[in-house]
Amino acid sequence: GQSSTESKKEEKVSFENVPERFADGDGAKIKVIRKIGGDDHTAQYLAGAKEEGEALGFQVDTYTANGDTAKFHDAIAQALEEDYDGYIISHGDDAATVNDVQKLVDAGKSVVTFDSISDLSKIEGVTLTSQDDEALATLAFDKLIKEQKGEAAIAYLWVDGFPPMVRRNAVYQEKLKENPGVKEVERFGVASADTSVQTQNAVAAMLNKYPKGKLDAIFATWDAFAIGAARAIKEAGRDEVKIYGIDVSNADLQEIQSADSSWSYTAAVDPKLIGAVNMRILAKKLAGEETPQTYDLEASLISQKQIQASKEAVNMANLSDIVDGWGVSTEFEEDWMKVLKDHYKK
Amino acid sequence: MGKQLEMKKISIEFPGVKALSDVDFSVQSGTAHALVGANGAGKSTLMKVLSGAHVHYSGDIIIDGMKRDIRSPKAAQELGIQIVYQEVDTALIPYLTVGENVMLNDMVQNMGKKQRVKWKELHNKATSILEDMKIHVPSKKLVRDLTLAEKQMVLIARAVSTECKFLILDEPTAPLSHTETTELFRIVNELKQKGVAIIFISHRLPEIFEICEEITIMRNGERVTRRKIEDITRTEVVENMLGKTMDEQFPEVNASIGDVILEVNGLSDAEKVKNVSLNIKAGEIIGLAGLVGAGKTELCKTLFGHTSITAGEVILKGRKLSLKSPHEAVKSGLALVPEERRKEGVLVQESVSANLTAASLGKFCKTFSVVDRKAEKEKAKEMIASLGIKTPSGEVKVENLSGGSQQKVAIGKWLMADADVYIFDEPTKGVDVGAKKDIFELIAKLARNGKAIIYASSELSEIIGITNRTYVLYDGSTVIELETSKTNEEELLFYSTGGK
Amino acid sequence: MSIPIPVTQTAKAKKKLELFDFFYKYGTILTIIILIGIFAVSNPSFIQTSNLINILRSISIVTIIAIGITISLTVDGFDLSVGSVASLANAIVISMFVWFSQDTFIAILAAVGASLFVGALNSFMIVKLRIPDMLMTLATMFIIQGIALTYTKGATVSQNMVMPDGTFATGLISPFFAKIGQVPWVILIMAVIVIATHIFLTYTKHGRYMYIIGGNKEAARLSGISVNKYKILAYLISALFAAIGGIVLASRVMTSEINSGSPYLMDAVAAAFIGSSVLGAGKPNAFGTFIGAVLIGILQNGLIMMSVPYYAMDIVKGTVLALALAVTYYKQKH
Amino acid sequence: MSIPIPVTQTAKAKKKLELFDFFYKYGTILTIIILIGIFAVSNPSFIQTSNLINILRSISIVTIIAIGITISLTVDGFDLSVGSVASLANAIVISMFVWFSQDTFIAILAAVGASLFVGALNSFMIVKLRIPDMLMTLATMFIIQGIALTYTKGATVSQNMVMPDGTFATGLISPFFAKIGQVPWVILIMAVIVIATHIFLTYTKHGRYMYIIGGNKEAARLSGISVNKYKILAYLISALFAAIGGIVLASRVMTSEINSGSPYLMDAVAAAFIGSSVLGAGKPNAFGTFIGAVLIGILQNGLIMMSVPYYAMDIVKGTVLALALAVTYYKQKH
Ligand SMILES: Nc1ncnc2c1ncn2[C@@H]1O[C@H](COP(=O)(O)OP(=O)(O)OP(=O)(O)O)[C@@H](O)[C@H]1O
Ligand SMILES: Nc1ncnc2c1ncn2[C@@H]1O[C@H](COP(=O)(O)OP(=O)(O)OP(=O)(O)O)[C@@H](O)[C@H]1O
Ligand SMILES: [Mg+2]
Ligand SMILES: [Mg+2]
Repeated sequence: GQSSTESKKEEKVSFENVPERFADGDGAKIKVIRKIGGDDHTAQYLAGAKEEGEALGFQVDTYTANGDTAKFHDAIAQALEEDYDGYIISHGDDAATVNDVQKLVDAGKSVVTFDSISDLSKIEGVTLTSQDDEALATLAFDKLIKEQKGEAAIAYLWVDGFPPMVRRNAVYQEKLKENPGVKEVERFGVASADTSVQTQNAVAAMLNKYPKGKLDAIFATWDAFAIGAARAIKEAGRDEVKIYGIDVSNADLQEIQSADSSWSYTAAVDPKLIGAVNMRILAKKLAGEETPQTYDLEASLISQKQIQASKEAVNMANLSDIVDGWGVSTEFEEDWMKVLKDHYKK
Repeated sequence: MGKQLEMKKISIEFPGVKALSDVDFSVQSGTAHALVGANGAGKSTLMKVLSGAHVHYSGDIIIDGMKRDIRSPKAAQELGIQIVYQEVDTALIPYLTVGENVMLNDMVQNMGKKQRVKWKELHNKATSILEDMKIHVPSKKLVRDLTLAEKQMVLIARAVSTECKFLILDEPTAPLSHTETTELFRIVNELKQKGVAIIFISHRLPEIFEICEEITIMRNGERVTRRKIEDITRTEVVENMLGKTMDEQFPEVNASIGDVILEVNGLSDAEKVKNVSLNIKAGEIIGLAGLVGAGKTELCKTLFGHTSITAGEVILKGRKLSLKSPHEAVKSGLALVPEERRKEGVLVQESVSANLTAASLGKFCKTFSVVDRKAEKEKAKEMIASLGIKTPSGEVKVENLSGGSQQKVAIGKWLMADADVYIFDEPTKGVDVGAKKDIFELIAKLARNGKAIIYASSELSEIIGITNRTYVLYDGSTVIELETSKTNEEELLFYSTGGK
Repeated sequence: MSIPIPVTQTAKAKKKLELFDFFYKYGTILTIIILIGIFAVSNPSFIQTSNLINILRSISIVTIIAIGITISLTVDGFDLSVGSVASLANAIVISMFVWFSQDTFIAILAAVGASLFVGALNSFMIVKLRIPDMLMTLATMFIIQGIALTYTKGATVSQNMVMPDGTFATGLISPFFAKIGQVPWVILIMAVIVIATHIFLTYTKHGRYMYIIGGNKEAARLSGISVNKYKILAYLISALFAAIGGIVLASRVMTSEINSGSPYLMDAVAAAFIGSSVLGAGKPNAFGTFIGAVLIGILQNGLIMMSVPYYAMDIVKGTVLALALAVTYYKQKH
Repeated sequence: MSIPIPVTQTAKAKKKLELFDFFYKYGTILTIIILIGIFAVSNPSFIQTSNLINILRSISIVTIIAIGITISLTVDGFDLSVGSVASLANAIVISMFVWFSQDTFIAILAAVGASLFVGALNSFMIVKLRIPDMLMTLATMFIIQGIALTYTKGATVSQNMVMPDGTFATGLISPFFAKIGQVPWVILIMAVIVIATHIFLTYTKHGRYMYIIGGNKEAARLSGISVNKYKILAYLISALFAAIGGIVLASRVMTSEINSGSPYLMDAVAAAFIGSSVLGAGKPNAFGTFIGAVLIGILQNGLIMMSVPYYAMDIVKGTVLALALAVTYYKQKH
């Protein structure tokens, strides 16, 4: 990401009721490093972190390794050289991240992580934040069970290999056992550069294999799966097959809004808000305030009816008008932050 | 007087070589003009200037009194200048049909605003051109499946397919048999009659005297003589080419012959070779005579392990060879100088030194197969000097050498390797008389050193001149064995054509 | 004087070679037929019309892009940038609707225009500066990928998206445009492109010139074909088809995801290469490329129907590709 | 006897040509120097030793894999399967530790063994069945990718992972193995491979034979060089280096993620191709490949340091690649 303007530094300021660290308007230099990239979630997450940081008068640089683990570690090593004040590490789900973060901490840096390897919580002073994957999966799948009245032939769109996916799968497997009426007849999932189109083609073939009445619903553990499935169903005109998904993006909302879409529900956390909350926790650390070792962000369930009922077009910004609690959180937003935000707003 | 083409004070240089300096040349329409010279004299280069392939020349080109600037092949063709290149493969498109290759220039120049290719028409036209020239190649065959001679004919057919006032033939007869050559000459004479001017490059002097009216001789990038053909003798031509007189062409035949080294019994392969038996003694040169297509090349390659053997055996010094690949053949002590030098004989992208040592690198190796580059360079330098390869240094890429020098490189490679049996397949093709004599000397010297030599050629005069014994090949089999001293060209030809 | 030597002609027919020739020519098509057989037996719904349409739809974008690659291959070039050009076209066409509320015509025009500019850049660098095709288009691939990403700021472009200044994007994608990516249009577009390219390459002088250039550039130059002009043309057409691929993709997904075009590169290359050997052509050709894409599409679809786990799919896909190749090329061993 | 013909040397020195020659030879290296200058001025920490070590570390895996590609290029082959072989080696080595509690030696041996098997398969199909290299390795790429995925069931392999039966994996990765991927070892491994390959290709007869084969296979064969043997050797070495790349990657990340090796393919190809022109070699060579990798590494690092947004990074990367190419190849136009 680009650096925010540093011209503000020149003016001499001093804030009241603001921790010493920021009282003289020193700001901070923050680096956000994310391993995965190339999706809306990443763009929104980075935007959230950047906006919040810049609102607090920080300089925020962002980087994504687009899924290349070694590049991700290279970037962390390099960022350490460059002497940032704090780091936000996203999706460091491999063991080597623990070493990286340990090195950052040893160098006296503050670190907040998101959706990363759980061993990180063992490092003193590092906060491990996550989307509440159990809650996401439970919200969406419970809805499926309820709406299908506990009797359904479903297709399961899921891919192994990513910690959030593993957690979502654990919930799914459990619920499947509890509800013998719900039968998984097909599963598919590929995490590639064009997941949604691949899924679209796969579901098209699947729908052909299971004619009307043989398939009732699709449980999609990722919005890239859900959107592909939604398009395939639309193409095949099989709107009796309902989709229950996880995660949301603007493109998803576009799909859900369209009249003939069968994407009924999706459970999600606002990625922009995650970025913002991560930044707040980091600011607190820099200010020397107490922060928890782990923090789960709350999940909401978005329903197609809600969205289609809206008079105006729905997107990530105004979703909060429709879904209670969406996109707003005062978690970790201290009063001194408001002082800083007020100042830098001009 | 018809059209007249004149080149005045043409000069051109390449990095490190002044290939042409102030060369004058002219040709009258309705006549054939011979252009001769030793390998590397600059004949091809001069013609490439005329046909627009080399654009960085200086000097004037005057056609019918008008000064013309030829800076592209298109410009040359618009002036009616057509060329058949010496290296046929540079001018053909292997994966397209014969028809398309013949009609290439026609397609490019005469289609005008027409967009559609009419396949039937194209093949019909091509077929009629080929038939006119009595070339029996199906128009729909792919060029990559043709023999060298057929490829050559396709190129000539292409040249005459369009409006052509000046036709350059750069060594067209090198790969041709005599019938094909006669056909070609018939075509040349017809073209002359139509008022076309022919520029004819060849190392076969008899041909020149047969069809040319005038002759220009080049040496070292300069023109040395220009005469009417009846005012010059063959010896004079050779003298002018080489800058000195030349004595007897063939060296003395080696007399001290040892034991049988190589014995071939009932050899056949999957394609062409059938039941071939022959033997060679140390110090002996045996000839493989036969028509074009008799299977000489196939036999040479089979002996060298290039094609797999289906029956028979090859015994070298009493040991039966398993010839599964050329690699094994070389290890056993065989060497082959192949016919198609650019494709098979030399590595055009590599330096002269690298080419010369390619078959014997092992000899220059120290521990861990590390090549001793100094020794390699020294040896290459010696070889360049002793073979008279015309090159500024051993580091020059072989593609920049003249045809004759390339052939010498191909031979030099095997002289370095020091084999027991040397197989030469048409080693003098496209080689000037001076170099030809060098090559004969080389071969004779090898024989004197006790090597066994197989010499395959469709030039019967060479077979008679250099060999001790000769086998005649007909349709892939050896039909008779002859003592060279007790036979003559007529007899060889008799057996070559299937006489019993 | 040497003595006249007539030529002997041989006329031995070779049964064995004929069998190989058969496989060489029909290897790919045979593989397809066998695959259809296997899939149809294991699941009859495989050969229902609706599924065949599915297959055609799923290969349409790959085919369109692969035809572009085929054209660059005919002049012995190689265009690696097609994937990123498709991404760019996708981004531009959607953004034209969503950000700038333009109509279909302008949107498509802008996408095609930008892509042709890329094609022109490619050909300029390749033709004028003599940079090898693979290398140059590798560089352009990076550049265009970056430009497409920067243009969309790394985010997905979709209707009603939030703009950087916090407002809404108000533009809508025209319903007419949405048709392009749907059956039957998408299949028709593919068919038209395949047939038009086939006619262009086989029956027009321009197509033949391209093959001549691809077969022997030097010979083409020496016979007066303006090699550079046709190389430029080839890269422009290649970029054009990549753009059409991107536009069709845009219409299919109605959004613009980042790098959306790049996954098509590998499949398109595979289709074009497999296509070179179809019917023994021995050179890149439009019909063969289509067959190559069909082979890949059938595999993909059939394996999903057979519930092969996605991670094993690559094994089967690769193995069938290898088998088709083995059958096709075994001939040359004879 | 023919007459020794002295070659006329043109006295007129061509200044202009010399300048082009200079750029041709030193274009890439000049680009690197200029880049270092720009980055150092804009951020002095760029040329600190620790950052230079960072750069070397970041290019080590790409370089190792690219050297393998270089070797396949010398025999006029092309190994597209290196990325997936690296993934496979990564998966095997980690699983040996984690699933089977093997020691370092066995783990590395297993990974190398499997990779050599892939190399042998590649070379068998290419040499015996005469399938074109690009096509064959494209097929193998899919197959190996699929095998690696199937082997790990599409999951990430890491210490203490949950096994399908619900138990925990108990194996640990040896601390000795973890060293391989760390400075200075990873840089040393890269250096040894580059130097050894350079010596092999330049100074031994085997290397020379490989270049000869790459130049003209037919002529090489008729010179008695065992072409098949060297082609097989080339693909084995290529697979070996890909395996080493995968092992080093495993040691760096201590887990095995799906398709972890595939991102290296493109960069490695770029490095090998750029390398062909370094110092005017005109053919693939180990030293040049290293320089190519350095160019890419410096760009990557410098751009991150200059806080270029990640989505614009590809533009700069591609543009510099294009410029390096333009400078290098402009010469041939003269
Ligand atoms: N493109 C080039 N670059 C460098 N040198 C060249 C080039 N073309 C020709 N030469 C040199 O120019 C000289 C003349 O070569 P040319 O091919 O014209 O000879 P030639 O008379 O046709 O010989 P031959 O009878 O062997 O074909 C040779 O020394 C050759 O090496
Ligand atoms: N590249 C080729 N493609 C198809 N047929 C070929 C090819 N080369 C040779 N042949 C055929 O194989 C047979 C034997 O050819 P070969 O070259 O061995 O004859 P040769 O006696 O050496 O004649 P030449 O004087 O032409 O070298 C001929 O019928 C010829 O037409
Ligand atoms: Mg010549
Ligand atoms: Mg022959």
